[in-house]
Amino acid sequence: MQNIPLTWWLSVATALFSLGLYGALSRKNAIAILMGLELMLNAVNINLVAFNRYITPQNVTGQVFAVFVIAIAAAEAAVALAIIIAAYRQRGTVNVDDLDSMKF
Amino acid sequence: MQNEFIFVGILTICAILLPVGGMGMSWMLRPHKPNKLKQTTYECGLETVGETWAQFKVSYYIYALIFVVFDVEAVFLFPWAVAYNKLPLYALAEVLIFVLILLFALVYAWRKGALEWI
Amino acid sequence: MTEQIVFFIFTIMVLGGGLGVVSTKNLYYAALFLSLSFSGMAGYFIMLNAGFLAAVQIIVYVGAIAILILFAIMLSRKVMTTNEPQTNKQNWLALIVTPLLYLTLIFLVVKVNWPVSSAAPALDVLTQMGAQFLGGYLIPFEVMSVLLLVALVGAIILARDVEKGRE
Amino acid sequence: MEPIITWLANLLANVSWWPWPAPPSAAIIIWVVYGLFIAFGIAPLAMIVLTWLERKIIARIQDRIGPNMAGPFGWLQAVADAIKMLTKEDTTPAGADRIPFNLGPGLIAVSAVLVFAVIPLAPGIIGSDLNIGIFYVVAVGSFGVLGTLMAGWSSNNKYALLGAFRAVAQLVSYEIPMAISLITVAVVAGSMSTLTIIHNQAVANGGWYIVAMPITFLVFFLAGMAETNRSPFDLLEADSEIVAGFHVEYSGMKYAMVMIGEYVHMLALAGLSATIFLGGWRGPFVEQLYNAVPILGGLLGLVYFLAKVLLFIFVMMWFRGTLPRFRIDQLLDFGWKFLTPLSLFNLLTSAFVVKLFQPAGTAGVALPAGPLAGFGGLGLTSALLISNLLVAFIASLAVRSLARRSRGNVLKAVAGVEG
Repeated sequence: MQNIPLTWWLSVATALFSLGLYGALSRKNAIAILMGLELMLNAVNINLVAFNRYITPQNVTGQVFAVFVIAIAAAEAAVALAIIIAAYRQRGTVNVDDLDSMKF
Repeated sequence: MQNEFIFVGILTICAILLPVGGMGMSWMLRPHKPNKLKQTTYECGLETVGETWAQFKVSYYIYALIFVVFDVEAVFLFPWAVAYNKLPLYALAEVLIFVLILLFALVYAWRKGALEWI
Repeated sequence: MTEQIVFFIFTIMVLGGGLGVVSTKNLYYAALFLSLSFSGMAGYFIMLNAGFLAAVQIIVYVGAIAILILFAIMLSRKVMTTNEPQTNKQNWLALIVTPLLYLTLIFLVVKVNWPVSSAAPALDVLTQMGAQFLGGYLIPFEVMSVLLLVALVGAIILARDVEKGRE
Repeated sequence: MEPIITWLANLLANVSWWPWPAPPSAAIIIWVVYGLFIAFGIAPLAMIVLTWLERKIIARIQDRIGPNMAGPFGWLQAVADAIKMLTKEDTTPAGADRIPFNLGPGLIAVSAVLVFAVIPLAPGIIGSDLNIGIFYVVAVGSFGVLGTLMAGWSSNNKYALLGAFRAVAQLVSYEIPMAISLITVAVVAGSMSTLTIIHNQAVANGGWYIVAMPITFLVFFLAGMAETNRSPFDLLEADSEIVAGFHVEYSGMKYAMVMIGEYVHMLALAGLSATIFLGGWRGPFVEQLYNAVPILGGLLGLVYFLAKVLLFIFVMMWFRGTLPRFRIDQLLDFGWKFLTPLSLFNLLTSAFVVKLFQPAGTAGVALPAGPLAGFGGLGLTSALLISNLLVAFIASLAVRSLARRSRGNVLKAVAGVEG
């Protein structure tokens, strides 16, 4: 296990976080933005579990947090996609640039 | 790395070899004579009308949605089930609350008619 | 050595999947790349002594969220075309900002002297986790069920009432 | 696996002619052999034997003979079918997404094969005794759902797409009751490892779980049948009504992969049911014989296990021969409005009963014993049985009152139309 230093995990998580951020910032489609957000949450999970394994291997607090993050990501995705579907049905678009008025 | 998962990795590789090997072998043995008629969409001999991406009703999404909620619930209950023997009685009470809240979610979906396939 | 090879395989899955998600024009492919990335992450969790979390990752992300995203893509399919650009006007800004962020974070990661412990990993992960859910993290645990309830109610109202309005 | 690994390690220790610098460890060799055995032995064999068996059994139920020309009892028919699939031309529809179209069936087959990692075939023969055993089973099932969706979506056929969406709605609906009944098992066994579950089903510990938890078993088995798309839940395939569901565009070897996925999944479900509820390889004399002569004990355990698996397979085919198909709304109603609440209530009552019989704290945990702990394993089994039957009785009352109400509504509506 100690063959792989902690920084490797952190670098991968950082790269994934940046990719997710780029996706969330640059995409037009709301579903694609949501996918970017999911990537970012996953990058955070890698960090949590890696820290848990390397710094406090005796307890599992990091994993407990990761489970909570995953659960919240699921709830977030459910509601976000419902909003996207509602917006699509009302406005006929899922392009966030066109969804800029507060009132339908 | 955890030892007991090594076999899962080995089995995954073997299992991937099964379709790869099967399709590869069939690719070598089978005839390749595609023509336009063969490659049309199969609709019992009728011509395809309209585009494939038909509009779907939202009930499919709602079923998937309720599934996600209960899936996450199950995820939380598995560690509880394993630790259950080592926990005092309050473990039961807490999970009772947890499950009852989600049963309320099921009842809500039921009453709202979200579980009706129209 | 073996561990490093396995790590690289999973890294290719995770980062390749992530790259696919943000670069492909076809949202269906993006969702499949997302599943690939999630599966690679499950491999990471196994390497990090979190087998349970790996299974959770597969069940919730690949089995539920990816499916949900595919359903949503299907439902809003009509407006999706793959030939026009999928990026918005801030694309160039994002292209500048994210590499900068990446470099800053990498700088921090390398610079900080992490207090790595060499203790053996916990063996009874599952029992500890169950005990923590019902002990120290009881409030989040219960709030989670309320959150799921609220998410379900909200999503049903959002998705259904619109449908009713169209009838 | 340990006895075999030690045996091979001893064997390898005496080998001096190994050509490579360092021989791979005995465990890796055994695992690779076992993995290849599962993927290339069990999986194709399941397809060949089970299709033949199914055609024979269904034929007998329908008062026919079934395949009888090729070979004795027609068993070569299945082999001939396999060769036909292998050499048949494989067409890809014009507008299909080629890569996901090819990946989908593979993913379905892989997800079914992976289940076998945690199923013990005989004492000492298990791929890997994961501590998340039955949770792992739920997890690898998720890949099958994704494969189904990929297969239907990439075919560029609206019926395949519709079939895939229906299939996924069904698969995800039945994943919940299945997971919750597995949680019930984990509560009673105190573990998710399949070996521990088998160990806890010794007669001294209370016997087979099918006796203690018949309702849990029924929920698990019915949900599992729905997960494997078996009749009466096979409406997404429904070969006598519509042609096929999500795999309508598949032919040749890719179609065979979908079928391998289905039959291996069926075998895995039977194996899991036998492991979790019928004690796996447990049976008279297995343990005594295993302690004396490991090989004979292992063989006897394998025979018991196969007998239990075949029993479940037979029950599944029997269902197919006798029961009519569900409609999609009935199917989803059955999953969500009946099996899910039933399994949740069953989980809670079972957890309560387990608490009553909980032995005093072991190894560092200070816990008072449950009030009925003195009765031991058999007491727990009978109490669980009673609670299960009670839940079943209450559920049947609830179903009756609901059915009466809906019948009353229908009658009222009819009376309104006539009046």
